[in-house]
Amino acid sequence: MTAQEIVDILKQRFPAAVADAAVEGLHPCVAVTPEAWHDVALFLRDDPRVAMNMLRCISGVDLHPEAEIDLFYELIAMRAPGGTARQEPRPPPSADIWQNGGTIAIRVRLPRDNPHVRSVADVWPTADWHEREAFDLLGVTFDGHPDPRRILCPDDWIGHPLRKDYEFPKEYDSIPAAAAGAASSE
Amino acid sequence: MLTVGLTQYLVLAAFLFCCGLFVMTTKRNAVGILIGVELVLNAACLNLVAFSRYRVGTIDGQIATLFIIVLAAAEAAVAIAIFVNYYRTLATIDVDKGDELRG
Amino acid sequence: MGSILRKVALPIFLIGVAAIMGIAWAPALLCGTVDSMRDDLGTWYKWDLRGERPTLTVGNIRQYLEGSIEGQFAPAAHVRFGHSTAVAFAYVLWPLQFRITRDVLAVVGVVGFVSLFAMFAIWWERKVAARMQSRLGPMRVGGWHGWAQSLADGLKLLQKEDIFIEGADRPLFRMAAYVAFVPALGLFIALPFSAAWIARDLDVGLIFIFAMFGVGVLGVLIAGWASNNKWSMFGAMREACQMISYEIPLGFALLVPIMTVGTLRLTTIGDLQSGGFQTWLAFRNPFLLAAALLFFIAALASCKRAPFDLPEAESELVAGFHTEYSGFRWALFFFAEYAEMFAAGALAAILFFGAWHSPLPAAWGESWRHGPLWQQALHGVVFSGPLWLIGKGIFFVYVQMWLRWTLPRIRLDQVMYACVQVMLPLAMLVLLANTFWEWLVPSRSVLGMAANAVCTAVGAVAVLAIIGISIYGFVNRRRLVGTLVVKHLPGA
Amino acid sequence: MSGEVLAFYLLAALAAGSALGCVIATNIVRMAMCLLGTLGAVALLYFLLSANFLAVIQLVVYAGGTLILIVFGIMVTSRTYGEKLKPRTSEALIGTIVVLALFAGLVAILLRAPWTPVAPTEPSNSVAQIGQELLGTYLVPFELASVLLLAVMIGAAYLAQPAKKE
Amino acid sequence: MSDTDIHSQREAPPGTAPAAARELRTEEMLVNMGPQHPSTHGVLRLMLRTDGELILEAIPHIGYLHRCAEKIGENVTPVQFVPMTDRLDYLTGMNNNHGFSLAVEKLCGLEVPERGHYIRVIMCELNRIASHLVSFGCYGMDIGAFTPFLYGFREREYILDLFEATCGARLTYNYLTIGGASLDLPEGFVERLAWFLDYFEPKIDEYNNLLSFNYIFIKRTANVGVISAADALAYGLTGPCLRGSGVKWDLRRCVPYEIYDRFEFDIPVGVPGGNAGIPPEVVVGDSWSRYYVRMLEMKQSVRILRQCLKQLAGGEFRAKVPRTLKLPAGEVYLEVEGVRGQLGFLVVGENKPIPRRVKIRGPSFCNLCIVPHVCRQVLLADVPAIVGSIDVVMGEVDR
Repeated sequence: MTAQEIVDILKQRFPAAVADAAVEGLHPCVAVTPEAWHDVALFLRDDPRVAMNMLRCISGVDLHPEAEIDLFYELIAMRAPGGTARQEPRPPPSADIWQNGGTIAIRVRLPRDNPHVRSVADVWPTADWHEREAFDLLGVTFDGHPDPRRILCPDDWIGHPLRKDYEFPKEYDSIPAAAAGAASSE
Repeated sequence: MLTVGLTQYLVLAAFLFCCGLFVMTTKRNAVGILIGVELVLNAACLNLVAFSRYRVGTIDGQIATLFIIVLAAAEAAVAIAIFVNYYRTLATIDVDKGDELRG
Repeated sequence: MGSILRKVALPIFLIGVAAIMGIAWAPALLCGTVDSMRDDLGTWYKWDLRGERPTLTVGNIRQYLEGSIEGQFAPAAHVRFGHSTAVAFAYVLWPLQFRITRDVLAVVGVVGFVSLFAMFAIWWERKVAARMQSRLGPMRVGGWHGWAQSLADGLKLLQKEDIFIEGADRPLFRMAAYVAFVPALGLFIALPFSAAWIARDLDVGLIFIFAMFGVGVLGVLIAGWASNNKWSMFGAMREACQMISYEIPLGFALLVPIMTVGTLRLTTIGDLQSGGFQTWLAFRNPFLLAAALLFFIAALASCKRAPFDLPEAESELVAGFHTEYSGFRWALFFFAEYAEMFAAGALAAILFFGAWHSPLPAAWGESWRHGPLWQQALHGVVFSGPLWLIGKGIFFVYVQMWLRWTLPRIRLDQVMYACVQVMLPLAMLVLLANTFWEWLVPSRSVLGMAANAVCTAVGAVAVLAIIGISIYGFVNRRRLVGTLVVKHLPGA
Repeated sequence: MSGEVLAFYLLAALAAGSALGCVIATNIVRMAMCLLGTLGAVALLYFLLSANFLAVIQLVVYAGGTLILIVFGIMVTSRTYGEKLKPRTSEALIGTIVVLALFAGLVAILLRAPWTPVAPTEPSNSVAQIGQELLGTYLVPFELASVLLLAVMIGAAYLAQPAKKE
Repeated sequence: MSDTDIHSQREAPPGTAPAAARELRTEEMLVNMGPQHPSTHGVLRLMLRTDGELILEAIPHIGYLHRCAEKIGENVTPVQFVPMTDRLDYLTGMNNNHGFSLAVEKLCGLEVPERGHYIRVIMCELNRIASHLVSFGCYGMDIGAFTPFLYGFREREYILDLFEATCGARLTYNYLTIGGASLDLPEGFVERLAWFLDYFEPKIDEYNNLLSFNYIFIKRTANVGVISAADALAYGLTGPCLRGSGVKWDLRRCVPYEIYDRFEFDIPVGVPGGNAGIPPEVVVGDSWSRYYVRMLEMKQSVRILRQCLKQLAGGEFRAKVPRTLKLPAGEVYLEVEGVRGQLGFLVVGENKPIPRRVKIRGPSFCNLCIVPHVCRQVLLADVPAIVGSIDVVMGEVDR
């Protein structure tokens, strides 16, 4: 299934939520409004035509100086040889190679200050850690996330390092941080 | 001049017995009470063996001691099982807390 | 100096080993001399009133050595001593007739043997492991294959800081190492190295050793508890579970040979197997062979060696019960472990594999036993002597190492399953079967002799196979496991 | 002073000291370790009394089995490390008085008792003898003990089994 | 949601602890496994809530090795960032270089010359073998067998020698770079590689005899930490972990990139026990399957390498790449089949030499997130067995 077909299905089902789609480029991508994203995600996973059964990655991109943050959800449909993955939770060992049932990226654009979006950790459990990472590094809050904590930085870290206007702290827990230039002065 | 005979063994056994008795009556930890019981049994065993050696001249005392050791082991096994259950029910091993007659 | 030592390291090493053997052997030979002298003088002076040997004076011994007293074992004319030599020798021999001297010697011997053996075994284990893993192991300290590595490690451990963890129960923490070590040392009191080489020949020697195995567990348990560390605690709990469980099949396996020989005195059990390879208890009937196997596995578990090394499982519990130990106390745990390993091996040898006797029937060497000193020494090497027991012990230690570096570790529930549901019923079955066998099949009957022959053959093949494989593996070590010193690829 | 006398007093001091340690110690694990001292000393005293078999059985069953069970029980049942349950002062006071009186009375009686000792007999082969006695004279108690052990095994297993789901 | 839905069919936590251990309730305790622990493969920290030896819950805490790789990626040019990728999954530097280079090439529309493709495949597959050898050895050590570790490292040494001869480095190569490879293959490389393949292939069977089919090893790993195919997909598992669950999915085949469509190779997957040569205790998706898939993959890599050596073309090894490579506006997301799973790079350009954003999808990161789900109602000794079979490299998890 090509990206264009997926976008068509989505547009038909969610006419209001699906905004511009760039299916021709290097990165076939469709923009979804943050409010509708959870419903779209459920649909993408459960609709037998689309059946995006794996969330590969969630990446946040800070668009500073524009006041927006993009979240890219990379989805792929992995089709078991005898049909979709839905009927074959435990494929027989002699099965043939699984097929690529199409890939699509979903772009969710959020405001830069106080970005909120509904978590999809209940749709794809793997989103749990990806969303925690996006929260940790970019400060995106995921509503309804089962475990909203930082993941890579310490729990008492201040700020979100991957924001473009992030300033590296001079010290952490009274330990001098080796910011640019600090290491060479020693 | 120090000598060794029946009396010395008996005095030692009496001392062990008294210590065991004290531990049994005053300790509040259930396992501590079990330790007291073991002390008392040991005192009794020592008495039996000493008598058997110095007074009777047969090994009857040793046989009795053997039975005591076996029974003490059995008693300890049951006691520990009871204590584990007790601990599970009351979340403490303090015997003074176990004065409720509840299943 | 160092370079010279390096060049002659191997001779120094070998001479050192020989000297240690000699130092260990001399007291036993001298004690034997004194005893025979006392026997001689007892008959000569007719002092033997209460069935005891007479106490000799230095003068008696000197006269005896000079040849002025005749006796059955008196030195022959050509080895008689001159006056001054005899006096010196007499002063050496005189204290050896007292029990207390011999006890002191025995204690020194046991402590010395255990520490030397542990150091040797640690070095050797590292070499064995290295060979199996295509490494070289220790190569530097001392020159020849790093033979002084354990010595250096020991010195290092002695001067390391004795760390106490905050919140640890200090007295118990200190004590635990000794509670683990002392029983491991204590069991050597009743462990005979040969019929004469034993500190105390207890009539219940076997159970005494068994008891010491059990008491040592307390040290581990307390160490884990007192460390105030959850991993140590896990290790201690595992140790307690494992030891209590495996003592039962171990005990049952011990009962099988006891039932056959009818005594608990280890020297008696050993001497019953002096008639050559086919009289070794393991080869008497199939059930004893099975019991030997069960005993070895249960002993492996008791020594907490792989695949039963759960109490100190590195990848699970960091280091288990000795996580928080350092320096000398840590070394004590290791000494205890290696001492127990040797004791388990030696016990297997005594109970099942001919004790201190060589595969040759001891009867062949009977004349050497009472011959001159060199014949006695040769008898010890060829027919029966502590060398054989130590050799067999080391062989079983080697098998334990072999297993350790080959097998993965078993999980706790599998250890329990193997004990309660496999080994225990098997041990009971073997005990029962052996009882009926001993009752119904006399050893002189056709069936008994046939079983003996078959078991002997099986045992001989197994022993030869193990020794053969070991030698083959050692000789072809480079070809079989290669080496990490990378052989350069073609074109490099 | 012969070796035996010296050994007896050393071991008696160890046994008594350990027992006293049991009394004084408030930490339950230390009590257990003191018990180990007493058990070991008593086992060695059995050696002195030429009850060799008994001595090693004491070591196997008591020190190697029962005591480990006790320590195990302590570990399972103590919530916090080194939890201390001190005896109540009144109980301890009364207990001390009663026990001291008892000890004094016992010693007084023991010292006055006119024991007429028989010559100590050296058992020829005490293990064999004990075996004969166990399966001869004491066969019924022996069998009863084995029945009891079986009952204990079942009972302990029943007690320690997990609580039934309601 | 229909009943046949794959996500409602996800199974309950696959506890393998024996019933007796589960029923005997004692006291719960919290134990820290790591960050300093012999079997956590670096600095993984697992908070274990245990009841005796039974694990009730395992909560991973990561971030101890966080080195701001993505932040650095926003501040350097792609060519400068290639050495940084070596340090992600430090056991598979070549594959990381490769993945990032492919993403940037796709964004900039660069073409790699023929020889460059082959060099890349050779290096990636060699590195796959080297990494699987480490994984095999470490897994043995997790289970308590020390010796396989040294064997794995012995063979890896030959591969590292080859790498050293090629690019001078043994761990962080910076060899495969944007536009191809930074150097040509050294003289005699082909002969040495051919010798190594002949030497190495029989060794795999030897390792299988030593460890894979060892009775204790099977008992320890078979039916432990079972991950169903549905779980594996839902938790985003890829690579040998996914294939161990029976999903025959390999990007080299299913979404071909580079020149993998020119080679013949099989995709090993987890097979239920009792089938040809597989021990009867084995269940699809258990630790043993994941481990064994790696062993089989090494064989397939050898197969690919042999074909590479036959087809290896001459010519240029690197495309002409402008000195200052401007990244066009737009983003690209590209995944390659790394050693531990699918390694993804999202590169966002904005008509400058420096990208706006480099996002790295580390396979170890995604694979690790199933640990809390699997390490439930298992025994303490199973935790190293499960975490080891998932085979994470913390450098990539923490980035």
